[in-house]
Amino acid sequence: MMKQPYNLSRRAFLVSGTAAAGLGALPGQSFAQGERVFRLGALNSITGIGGPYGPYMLEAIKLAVAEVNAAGGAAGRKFQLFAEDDQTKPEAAVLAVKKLVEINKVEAVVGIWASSVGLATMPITNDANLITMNTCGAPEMLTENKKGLAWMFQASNAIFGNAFAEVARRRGFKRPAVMAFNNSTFVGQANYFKSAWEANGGKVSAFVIYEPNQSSYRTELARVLASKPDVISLSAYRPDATIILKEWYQSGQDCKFIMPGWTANEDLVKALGKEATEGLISISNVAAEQHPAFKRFAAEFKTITKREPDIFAAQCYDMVITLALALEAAGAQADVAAINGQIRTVTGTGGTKANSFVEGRDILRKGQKVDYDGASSRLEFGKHGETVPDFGVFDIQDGRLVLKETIPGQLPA
Amino acid sequence: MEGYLIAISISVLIYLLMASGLALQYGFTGLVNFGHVGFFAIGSYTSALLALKGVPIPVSLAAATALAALAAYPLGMISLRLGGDYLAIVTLGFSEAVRMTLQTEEWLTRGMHGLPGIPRLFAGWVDPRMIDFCIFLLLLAVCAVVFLLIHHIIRSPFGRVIEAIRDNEVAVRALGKNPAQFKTRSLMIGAGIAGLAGGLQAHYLTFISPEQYVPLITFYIWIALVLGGVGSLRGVVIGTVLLVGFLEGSRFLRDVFTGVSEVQLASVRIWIIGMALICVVLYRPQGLFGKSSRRSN
Amino acid sequence: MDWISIANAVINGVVIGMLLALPALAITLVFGIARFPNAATGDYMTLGAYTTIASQMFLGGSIVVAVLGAMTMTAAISLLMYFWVFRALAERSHVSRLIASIGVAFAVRSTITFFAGQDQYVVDLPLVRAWNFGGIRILPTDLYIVGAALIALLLVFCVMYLTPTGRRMRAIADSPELAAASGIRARRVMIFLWAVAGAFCGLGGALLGIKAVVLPELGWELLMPMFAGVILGGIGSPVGAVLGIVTFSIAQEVASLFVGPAYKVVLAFLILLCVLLLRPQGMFGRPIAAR
Amino acid sequence: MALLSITDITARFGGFRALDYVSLEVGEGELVGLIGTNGAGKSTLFSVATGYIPAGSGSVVFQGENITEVPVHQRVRRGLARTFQVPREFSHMTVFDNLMVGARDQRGEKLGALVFARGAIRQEEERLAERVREVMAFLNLARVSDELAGKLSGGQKKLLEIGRLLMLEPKCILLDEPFAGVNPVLIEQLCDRIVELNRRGIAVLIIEHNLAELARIVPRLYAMDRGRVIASGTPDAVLADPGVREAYMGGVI
Repeated sequence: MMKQPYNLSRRAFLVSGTAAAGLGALPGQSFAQGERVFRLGALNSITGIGGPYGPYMLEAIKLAVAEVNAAGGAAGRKFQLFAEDDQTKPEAAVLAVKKLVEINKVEAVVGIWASSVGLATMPITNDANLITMNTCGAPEMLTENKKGLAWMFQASNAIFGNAFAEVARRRGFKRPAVMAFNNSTFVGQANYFKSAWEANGGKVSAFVIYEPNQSSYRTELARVLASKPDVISLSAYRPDATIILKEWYQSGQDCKFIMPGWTANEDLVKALGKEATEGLISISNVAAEQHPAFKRFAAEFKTITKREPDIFAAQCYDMVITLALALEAAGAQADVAAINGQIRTVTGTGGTKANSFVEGRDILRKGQKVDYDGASSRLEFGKHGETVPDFGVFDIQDGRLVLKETIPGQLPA
Repeated sequence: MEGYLIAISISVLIYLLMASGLALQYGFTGLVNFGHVGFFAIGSYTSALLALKGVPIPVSLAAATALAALAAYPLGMISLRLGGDYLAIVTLGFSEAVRMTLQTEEWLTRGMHGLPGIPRLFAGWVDPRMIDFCIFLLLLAVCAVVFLLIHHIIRSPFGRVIEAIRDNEVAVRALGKNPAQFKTRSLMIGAGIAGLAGGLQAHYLTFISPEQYVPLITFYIWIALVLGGVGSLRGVVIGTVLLVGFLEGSRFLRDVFTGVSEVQLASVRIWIIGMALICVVLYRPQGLFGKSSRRSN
Repeated sequence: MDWISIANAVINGVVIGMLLALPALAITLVFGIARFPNAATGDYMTLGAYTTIASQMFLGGSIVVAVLGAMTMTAAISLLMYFWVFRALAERSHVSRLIASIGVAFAVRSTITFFAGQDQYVVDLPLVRAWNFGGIRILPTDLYIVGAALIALLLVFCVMYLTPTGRRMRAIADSPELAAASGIRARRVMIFLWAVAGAFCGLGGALLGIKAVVLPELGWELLMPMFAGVILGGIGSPVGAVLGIVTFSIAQEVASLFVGPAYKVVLAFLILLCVLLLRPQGMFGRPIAAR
Repeated sequence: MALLSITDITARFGGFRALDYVSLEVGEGELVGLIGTNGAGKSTLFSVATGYIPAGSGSVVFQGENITEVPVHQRVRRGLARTFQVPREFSHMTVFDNLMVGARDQRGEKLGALVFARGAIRQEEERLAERVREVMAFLNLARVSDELAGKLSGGQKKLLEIGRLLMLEPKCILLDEPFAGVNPVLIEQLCDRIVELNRRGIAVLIIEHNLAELARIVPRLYAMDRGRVIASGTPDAVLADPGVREAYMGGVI
C-alpha cells in the first residue's frame, strides 16, 4: 500500500489552460514601422490527441522567439509569430496552414507534431516553398520531403524502435513483449522494435496493439503478461500509459518497461506515484540534462509554465533557434531557399559549438562556421532532413529520471 | 488571400456535398443517419486506393460513389426493419466499424499510417498554382449537379413518396408501397453522395488516415443541417456556410479575446457551437433561415 | 485461450459493465420517459469525474465527499438543463431533443476544458495490489466500485417499485398517453427522473475517474457502447439496461482475447445487430404493438 | 365464393387475448358493417386482415388466395385497403399531393425512370392529376386542393383518406370508424359517398359506433365482443340479439 502523491496544485486545476499559454498573448509583437520581420508560423496540435503536448510546444516556440527578438532578431530581422491550432486533424491542418500561408504570408512553419498533419500539409508547404520543421516520426515524411524543405527534429519511428531494441539487448532482457497505442507513430515503433529484435535471432513474446480511449486495458495487458515477458516495450501516451501501468502495478506481476521519454517523465510519476513508476526505463533524445542549452531552456520554460519541458517542447525551441541561426548565416536579404540551405550548415559538424542563439550569432559574425547543439539533441540532419540523435537512457528512481547511459541512434540495418 | 478563401470554399463545398446527402435522407425522408462519415470514409479510401493503383481519377471517383451507395444497401435492409431510433445507433456503429476496419486492415489501407501521396486532381493538367482553383470549380460543378439531382428527385413521384414516408410511414404502407424500399434507396443515394465527397476530398488532401473519419464529422453535418433548417436545400447551403464559416472564422476570434490561451479558445469555439445548437433547436426550430413547409410552392 | 484469461476478462467486463450500468440506466430512463436518446449522458459523466477531482483539491482529500459532491453537481446541472432545454422541447420530435442534447454535451464539455485544460487528471487514491486467486485477479478498488454501483442501483429500483413516484414513473414509461389520460401529474416525475439521471451519470463518471484517468473525452467516448448496451437490453427497460450493458462489456472484453482489441468494437456491433434482428425489442423489452 | 374471408383468427398482446377465433366474410361488392364496444377487437381485426399485426393462428383469404403471411403493401396491391381510426393524412403535403401519392405502381417512383423516361413520367403525372381531380370532385374536396392536409377538418381528413384509397382502385376497403369526429352534415355526405362507391362494385367493411347511420346503409352486420364475433345477420336481427344488447349494456341502443 502506498499513498499516491497529491501533487496537482489547486491553481493548476483552474489555470492549467492559461498556465500552458503563460502570458496568453503572443510575445514581442510590436514592430517598428517599416522594420523587416521574418514571418514565422506555428502550427501546433493544441486540441485533439496532441492536446497534452501542443500547448507547451507553442510555449517553447514563443520562448525562443522572445529570445531571438530580445537579441535584436536574426540578421536584423525580428520574428513575428503567427500561431494556429491544427486540432491534430489533417483537414483542419490544411485550412490552418493555408491561412498561415495566404493571410499571414509566413516564410516557415514550425511545431508540426502529428505525422498525419505533417503528411497532409507537406504538399501545400512545398507548393508555397516554405520551410517546415516538425516532430513527426513517420518514415514517409522522408520520402515525401521532395523539395528538401522539411526538417524532422524527432527521430523517426524506425530509429526509435531500433533504440528500444538496443536498450533491451544491453540490459540483458531475454523475453521482450510489445504493447503499442494504435497510431502511426507507435505502431511504427512497435514494428521496428520487433524487426530489430528478431533480426538478432530473438523472439518477441507478445505483440499487442491497443485501441486508445478505453477506461481499462486489463484484457490487453493480461494478454501481454500471460506470455511472461521480462520487459515490455510500451509505446503509449500519458493517459493510456497511466492506466496500463496502474493496472500492471495492481496485477503484481514483475517486469520492466521501456517507454518513450515524452510519456515516461515527471508527469507520469505525478499521476502514478513513485512506487508504480520505480525502475521504468525512459528513452529520449534529450541530449542530456547536463547539456547547457537544455538546462537554460528548461529553467526558462519552468518559470513560465511551472513544469518541466518535454522532448517536443525542447524540439520546438530548437526549431526556432536553428531557423534564426540559418537566417543569420544567410543574411537579411536571403530568400527562403538560401535560408533553407543554411540549416544543415549551422547544425552540421565541423563548426564551433554553440548552445544558444546569441552564442551562435556571435560566432557567425566572426565569420566562423557554427554547429548548434540544441536542447533536444546534437541536431545533425541526414540527407532527407532527418535527425539521428543520440538517445539518453534514463531509469526512473524514486520519482526522478536518472541518466544511465547514452546510446547512438542508428537506422535499422 | 485568394488561396485561403479558395481553401475555405473547398472545405465548404465538401461539407455541402455531404450535407446534401444527409438532407435527402433526413430532411426529405426522415432517416436518422448518424453514420454519414462512414460512407464518406468508404468513398475516400476506395477512390484513393484505386487511384494509387493507377486507375484514372474519374473512374475511381465513380467507384467510390458506387461502393458507398452499395454499403448502404445491407445497412438499410437490416436497420429499416427495426424502425427509426435503431437506425441512428446502427449507422453510428457502422461508421465506427468502418473506421476500425480501416485502422486494422493494414495490408489494404496501411492502417493508422494513412495513405500519403494520393494523386491530386488535375495534377499535371494545369499549372500547380491553379490546381486548387480548378478543384474549387469542379466541386462547384459537382455540387450544382447534385443539387439539381436532389431537386429533381424530391419533385418527382419518388420524392412525393419519401416525403409521405416522413409524414406518416404507416399510411404509406396502407397505400401498397413498401417504405423500406424507398428508404433504402434514399439512404443509398445519400450515401453515394457522401462517398463522392469523400473521394473528392482524398484527391484534394492527397493524404488520408482513419482518424479523419470520426463521428464528430457526422455531428458537424447534422449541426449544419439543423442550423440551416432541415427540409430545404437553401437551408443546407446556409447551414454549411455558417458552420464552416464559424469553424474557420473562430481562428480570428483570438484578435478579440486577447487574454485567452489557445486551449481556452478551442473550448470557447466548441462552447459556442453547443450553445448555438441548443438555442436554434429551442428558439428557431425551423433553422435560422428555414421555412416550415417543404413542398409548398 | 486458457480459462483463467477468459475468467479475468469476464471479471473485467463485469466491473466495467456495472460501472457503466449507472449512466446506462440514466439513458434508458430518459428514453422511456422523456422519449429521446440523451447524448449529453457521457458529458454528465465527465462532469462528475472532474467535479470529483476539483472537490478533492479544494475541499480536501475525502473520496466519499468528492463522489457525493460529483453526484450533487451533475444532478443540479441535469435539472438545470431539463428546465431550460428539454422541458420546452417535450412536444417536439425526438430528433430535435437529440440534437439539443448534443448541444448540451458540447457546452458542458467545453466549459470543463475551459477551466481544466486538455491535460489528464488522476483521482487521488492509494494504489493497491490485486488479490490473486491462482491467476484470477480481483482488485479491491473494483469491489468498491461494483459495490457502490450495486447500492445505487438497488436504491433506485426500490424507489421505482415501492414508491408512488416510482410507480408513476413506470406508468409513464409504459405508455405516456395512458398515463396522461389517467391524470398522472408528470412534473414531479420529471424532476425525479432528471435528478436521478444526473446523479447516476455523476456517480458513474466519478467511479470511472477512480478506475482510469480523467480526460475531457472520458464520457463522450463511452456513448456508443452505452447506447449499444441499452438497446441490447431493450430500450426503456431498467433491468434490461443493467443486464444489457454488463453483457455487452463482457462480450467486448472476451472478444478482445480472440479477435484483437481493434475489432472488439466491430464485433460488439455485430452482436448488437444479430440480437436486434432476432429480437428487435432487445433482450428484455416488450414487443411493441401497433395500433 | 366470398371476396374476403377471415377464418379462426387469433391475436394476443402479452397475456391478453385480443382476438379469439374470429371468422368473418365479405362477399364480392358487398357492404358489411362491424360493431362492438371499445376493446372488442374490431380495429385489431382490421390490422390482422391488412397485415399490420401478425395472426396468431387462422387464415385470411382474399380472392381465393391465402394472404395470411403476405406483407401489408402486397395485400394493398391485391386490392385490399383500409383507413385508420385516427386519420393518417400526410400533413405537410397538399390535398392534391396526398391523393397523387395514392396511385399504385407509378413509373416515376423508380429512380432509373426518373433519368431515362422523363417524358413518360410527365404523361403519367398528367393522367394521374386528371384522376385526382375526379376523385376530388367525387368527394367534394376540390376547394381544398392546395391546402396542407394537416390543416383540414376531421371530416375532410376522413374524406381524404377515402380518396387516397380510391386512387388505389381497390376491390375491398375496410373503413375504421369513418364517422367518428365528423359533423352531422358531413356524415350524410360520407354515407352517401360510401353507398355510391359500393354501387360501383367496391366491397366495403365498416367499423362504426354510430349504429343508427350504419344500420341505415348496410344490409348485413357483424357484432363483436371481447375478441369474439357474437352475432351476425341483418341489422335488425343483430341489434335484437340478446348477447349484443347485453354487451352494449341494454340502454344505449
